[in-house]
Amino acid sequence: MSSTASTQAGQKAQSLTLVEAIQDGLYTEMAQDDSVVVLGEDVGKNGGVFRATDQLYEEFGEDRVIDTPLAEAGIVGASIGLSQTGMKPVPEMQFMGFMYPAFDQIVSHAARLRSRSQGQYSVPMVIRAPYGGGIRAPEHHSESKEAFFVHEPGLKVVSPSTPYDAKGLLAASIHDPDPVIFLEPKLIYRAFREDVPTKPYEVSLSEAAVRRDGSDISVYTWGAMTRPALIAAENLSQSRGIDAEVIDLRTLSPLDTETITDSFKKTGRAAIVHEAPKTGGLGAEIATTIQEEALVHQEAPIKRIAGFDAPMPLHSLEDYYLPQAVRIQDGIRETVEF
Amino acid sequence: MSSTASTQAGQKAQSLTLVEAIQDGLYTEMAQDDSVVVLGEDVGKNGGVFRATDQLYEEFGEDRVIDTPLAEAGIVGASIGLSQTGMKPVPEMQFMGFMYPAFDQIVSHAARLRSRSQGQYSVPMVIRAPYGGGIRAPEHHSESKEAFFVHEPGLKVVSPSTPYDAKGLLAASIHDPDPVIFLEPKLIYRAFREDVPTKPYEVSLSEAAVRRDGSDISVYTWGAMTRPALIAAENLSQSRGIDAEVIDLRTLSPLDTETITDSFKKTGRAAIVHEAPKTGGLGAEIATTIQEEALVHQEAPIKRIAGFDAPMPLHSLEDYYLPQAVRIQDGIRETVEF
Amino acid sequence: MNMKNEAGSKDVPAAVREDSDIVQILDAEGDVLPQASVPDISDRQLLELYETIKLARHFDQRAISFQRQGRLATYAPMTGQEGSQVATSLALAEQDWLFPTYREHAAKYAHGMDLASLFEPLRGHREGYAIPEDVNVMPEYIPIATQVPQAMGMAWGHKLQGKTDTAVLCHLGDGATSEGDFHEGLNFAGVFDVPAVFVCNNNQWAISVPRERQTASETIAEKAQAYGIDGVRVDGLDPLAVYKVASEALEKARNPGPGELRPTLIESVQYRFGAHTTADDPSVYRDESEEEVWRDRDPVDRIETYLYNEGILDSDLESEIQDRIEQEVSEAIETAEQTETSPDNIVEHVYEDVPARLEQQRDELNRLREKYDDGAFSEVLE
Amino acid sequence: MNMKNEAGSKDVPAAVREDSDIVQILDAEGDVLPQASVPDISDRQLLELYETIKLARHFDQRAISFQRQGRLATYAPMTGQEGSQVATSLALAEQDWLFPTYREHAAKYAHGMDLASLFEPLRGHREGYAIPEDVNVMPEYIPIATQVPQAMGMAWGHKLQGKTDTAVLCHLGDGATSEGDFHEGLNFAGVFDVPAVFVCNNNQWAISVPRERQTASETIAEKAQAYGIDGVRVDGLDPLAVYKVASEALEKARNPGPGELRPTLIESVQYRFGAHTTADDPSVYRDESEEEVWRDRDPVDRIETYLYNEGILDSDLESEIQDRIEQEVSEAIETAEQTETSPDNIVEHVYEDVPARLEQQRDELNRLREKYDDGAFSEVLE
Ligand SMILES: Cc1ncc(C[n+]2csc(CCOP(=O)(O)OP(=O)(O)O)c2C)c(N)n1
Ligand SMILES: Cc1ncc(C[n+]2csc(CCOP(=O)(O)OP(=O)(O)O)c2C)c(N)n1
Ligand SMILES: [Mg+2]
Ligand SMILES: [Mg+2]
Repeated sequence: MSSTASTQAGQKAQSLTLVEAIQDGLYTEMAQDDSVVVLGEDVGKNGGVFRATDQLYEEFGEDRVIDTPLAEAGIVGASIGLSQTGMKPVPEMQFMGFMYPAFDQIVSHAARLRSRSQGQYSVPMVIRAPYGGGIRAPEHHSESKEAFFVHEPGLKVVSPSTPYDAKGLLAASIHDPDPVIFLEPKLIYRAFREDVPTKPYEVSLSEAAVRRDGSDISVYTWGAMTRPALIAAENLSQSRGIDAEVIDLRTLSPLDTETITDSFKKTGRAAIVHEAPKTGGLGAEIATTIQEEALVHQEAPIKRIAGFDAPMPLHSLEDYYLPQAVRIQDGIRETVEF
Repeated sequence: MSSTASTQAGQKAQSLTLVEAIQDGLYTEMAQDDSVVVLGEDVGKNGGVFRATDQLYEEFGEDRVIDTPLAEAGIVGASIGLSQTGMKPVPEMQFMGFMYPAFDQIVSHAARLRSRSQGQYSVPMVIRAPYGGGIRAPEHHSESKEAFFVHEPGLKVVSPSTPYDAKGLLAASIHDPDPVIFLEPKLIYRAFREDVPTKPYEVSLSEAAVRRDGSDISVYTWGAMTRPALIAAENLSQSRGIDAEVIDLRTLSPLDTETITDSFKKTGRAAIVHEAPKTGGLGAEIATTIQEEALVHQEAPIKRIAGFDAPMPLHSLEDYYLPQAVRIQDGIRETVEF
Repeated sequence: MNMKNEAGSKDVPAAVREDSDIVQILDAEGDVLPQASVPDISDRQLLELYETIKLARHFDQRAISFQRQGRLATYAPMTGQEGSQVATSLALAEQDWLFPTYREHAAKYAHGMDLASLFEPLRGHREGYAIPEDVNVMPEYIPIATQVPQAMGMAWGHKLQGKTDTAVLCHLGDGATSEGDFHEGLNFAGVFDVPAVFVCNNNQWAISVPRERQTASETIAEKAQAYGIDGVRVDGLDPLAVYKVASEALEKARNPGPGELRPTLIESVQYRFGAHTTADDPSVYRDESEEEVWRDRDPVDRIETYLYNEGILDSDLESEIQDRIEQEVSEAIETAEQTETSPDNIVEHVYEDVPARLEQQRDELNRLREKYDDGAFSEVLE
Repeated sequence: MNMKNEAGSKDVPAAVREDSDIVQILDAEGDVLPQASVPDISDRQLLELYETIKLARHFDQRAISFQRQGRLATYAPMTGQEGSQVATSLALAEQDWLFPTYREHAAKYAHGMDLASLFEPLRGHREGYAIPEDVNVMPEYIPIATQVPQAMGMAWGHKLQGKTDTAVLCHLGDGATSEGDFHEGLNFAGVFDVPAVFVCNNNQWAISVPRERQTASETIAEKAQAYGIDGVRVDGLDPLAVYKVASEALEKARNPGPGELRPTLIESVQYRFGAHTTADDPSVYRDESEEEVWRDRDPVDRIETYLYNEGILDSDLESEIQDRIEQEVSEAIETAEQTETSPDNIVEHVYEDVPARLEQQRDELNRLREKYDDGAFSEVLE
């Protein structure tokens, strides 16, 4: 684990992994704003099961980095209460698969207190959760059900795909006046490093990122799938001269439909890559939005390259379940050659 | 409330409302099969807050029609356990908005025990819940989040739109070896009557129903929205000569994609009507499926006529939130005239 | 076993008996019980308690009748429970926070909400949940027990910020004790020792489900032990006893003595005299005669008798009060009936800023409202 | 307060002290405590208990080392807890059902599952969860406490069908007691008086969270009172005491005496000697010296000493047993390492019949597997 920002004050940037950037982001926000508190299972002394909250307990003490009992509805419910007292809670759900016990508190309360109270009360809170597959984890540890939260008005949903974005999106989420579900692609927690400014900065919650310019097809994705999508695009560019534009949505709700449709208007073709089961996944929303806004430009069916409509298998089969570069490449080719 | 099937043994059919047909369906199944048990909050002595379980307690006794403590995860969890002993539990969730506390038991367990155990254990269970808006109910009583359950592999999701279908789909759901989320459109619980056979029968869980033949546009809907969709179609046929085909999906998961795409191939245009918030709703899945399977036939953007991306307002505004015939008509016209 | 009595059999209710484990000050008639210590309340406060309880009773009757006339949507009555509601709220300091359910109309009013705002949601307008800045009340909770961890969290937030002069009082029903959220919230409250008081309004019924079907524990108060917090039972039809217990619990929440714990679970033993809501028919599932033993202990009569006994109230004052509350309730419903909401409201306050897509949805709605007319929207709903 | 001790301070653990509220038979050395009543177990059964506990210890060591070699995925060790696991399972009748968590490897084995199947999921294959017809074990539960209402439901189903010769034993951790599902399940168990025994393996830690941060109640056993069911504490490192307590609870579940309740919550006071899982490093959050007081009460040593004392075991038999269990574990891992799963398996058993859309997804995968090759699927995952 890298040292915290405090010990690196002299530097302008550090080379961090995604999970280190999260930790650095939490550190930065907590150092700036006393009202930010982190709470959850094993986030304190243990620094989080993925070390995302490493050193925070030592740095900010047990009143701001709080080990809670094992109860997700309790954690989120308590966080809603905390947020009514001027605090900005950043609860961690240990894995996305363990958010479901808190589902009611999230969708019936965190998402709705603002509208229920006609703006009188609000819930500035960031619920962090590692999500997605590919790390040989046991059952229930590989969930990717962002679509559940996207379908609940009142929530924002964010998922970074790079260390730089992780810190910047986390800052923007913490500053946001509304509840944000912050989904961390744990497959790439430590996959690569990137320069991350030590100073505070925000990455906007309203803009998707064009990760690769291209003219033949638009590939929409987010989180851990951004990498295989970029690899597939690169491979196809070299092997077939197919020039794919790769768009990392970053914020999944509200969607940046402008960037989505602008790209499509240019390419006329699209593929969407996500880990979640295909049926009812976010890919459907993106494809439908595109045909609503830009049907006249459409030259081929929009391809969804997604998880199976099946629970995530145990790890011996997860490589087949998750979209890999090979599946993405094949899907892009099929769409371009349609 | 109509009398139960037992007292009507001489007749071939009874004229029932949708909620009476549910009651009759439960009665019929319980009379045939001792293993069927009904449980939930207020389902026993009180006969259910909508009278859907009326008379069942008197008829089958407190061991088969069971008032439980107020705890939805407990009800669903206990039902999963009951289903392991050869019983067929039919738990009621009092309103869809109160299913969320049981969300974890539903998605992590009911949906997955079969695959987790490689087919060794299964969860034959039907979770009934009234859903949807339009009855001037308080907050949290008008949920229509079928999309959550459609996105969870292992669950089936069913929603009837007529008394006849209600009884037949309920029978098929109870006979089904997998867990079924049975969503009852409470807006039309008592809206109209229909002849319902007294004898047992099934309506298949794999076939959508074409409620109105048409050639200009396919309108896909389900549950309570089927009626305004049919009214809109009728109005447009008379006023504009627009001939809409109206398809009631009935089973929302797995989708009958064949009927969906066959109709679209004929009409080349589509509108989807649902109460749920537009973004991430089932409309997106249907539209995307259509463009995947039948893009070459598509002549206009597929129109979603749906709830707002906002929590359901209180009743003074719910008529504006829900798709009404006027909105449906307008949307159909726009799509046909595209 | 108290259970049997509370369960709603025709036996004498637990609250009646000279039970050592239940706090009582007034007997069924309103006379002070021997050895009871009356809390130190000024005459002015006693009259406020009385007037507010009377108002609550009247409010309830008017609301039920308005509902029958179709002027209000489903309403959850509180007759029999007003004494406890008002007494708990009057025990609050102004800065304390209140977490009500759908039934605590009087508790909200007694902690500062105006009466008209109570009617607004029942008329389909959310305005009543837009609680003014200076009133420390949360919008009512309909999903059962979900308020418990939230109330815990708010109390915790105050404590973490050193504002221990602020306590949180959280209402819940007997049915709510079966929910996981009750458990998680109270367990957190014990672990983090927060300044919160949880008042379980045990009215013996959760819609049609009697208390003994809700849990096999003898009392609800004893559940506190599982969380390492204090539990206390009080006669919920005795406003003085409730006031005393709530005041002490709130005081302890703010300033615990040595070795004392901040949180308390109060079981306020009551009875739901009426239907669960105006949509409910209790004759289907319970014997109406069961009500009688509880009616004999009507909180309104008891506090009234007490005040007459003490010479604080006489018949002139009583009718002056009665006139005042009738007028207040009438005015409130008139005000509430004037509330109007624009359909634009649907998209507002979902987020701080209206997202682009939601704006489009509003524009589309307004386009249709202009093209057709508003009447068209309610035409074919059913 | 026992809390302090259990919380993992260096004090004498609660289980050690001559505590009237905790059931113990053997002292720390394995000698029978004065006044303890040893349960009636045949020599054959005692040896089975011993051999299975020894096997569990050995299994644990091998699994940890296989995991280090990359031959198994994340593994949850049970050293220190095997005594309780094996004793509870041997107390079960064959027809009784077992609900295990991710840590109850030995409990599953002792109730009939074969060893190889325990390794299979750790090698990424679900086959080990396809439990044979004649073994009454549920697949392990990873989402904490979710098994509690399900175990209650199964016990209830048996009771409703008059099969009260069948009890259900449900394991859970100390951390699990904080979850709403624990509460809802136990509350149902009390209300419907079902033949279920809930064994809380209080190993003092939930990953890095110590027992006293989990709940402010003094003991876990006393939480039973909130549900109107029986609660009992037992020294979980004393296999004889656990066997006795579990047998009695199971017997009472099946045949309650007059006035007795069927359900029991057993708090089996233990200590997690090792890491939470192979992915965890306890030195980050706890003092290793805390372990020592517990190590002195190692269940393997205690039962061994007892058997030597009783003349049931000698060193020849001991090494014969040791050889046998080493061979059994080796064979199991070999068998497990041969398991292979086809990618087709992804779509199977989602529903009884494979839906059309899922069939298409399988066909598409197989088309790709043919077109490219299987290697391509793991190329660029990271
Ligand atoms: C989570 C949830 N489940 C079910 C309901 C439906 N419901 C509304 S009130 C009620 C009974 C509540 O009983 P209790 O907690 O005793 O409160 P009371 O109504 O008696 O004041 C039920 C089941 C709900 N509102 N929320
Ligand atoms: C609902 C849920 N939340 C969080 C987790 C992550 N998790 C796995 S084990 C564990 C600690 C469990 O502690 P305890 O119940 O004491 O059992 P032990 O591991 O000590 O046997 C946690 C938090 C989970 N599996 N399920
Ligand atoms: Mg009640
Ligand atoms: Mg533990």
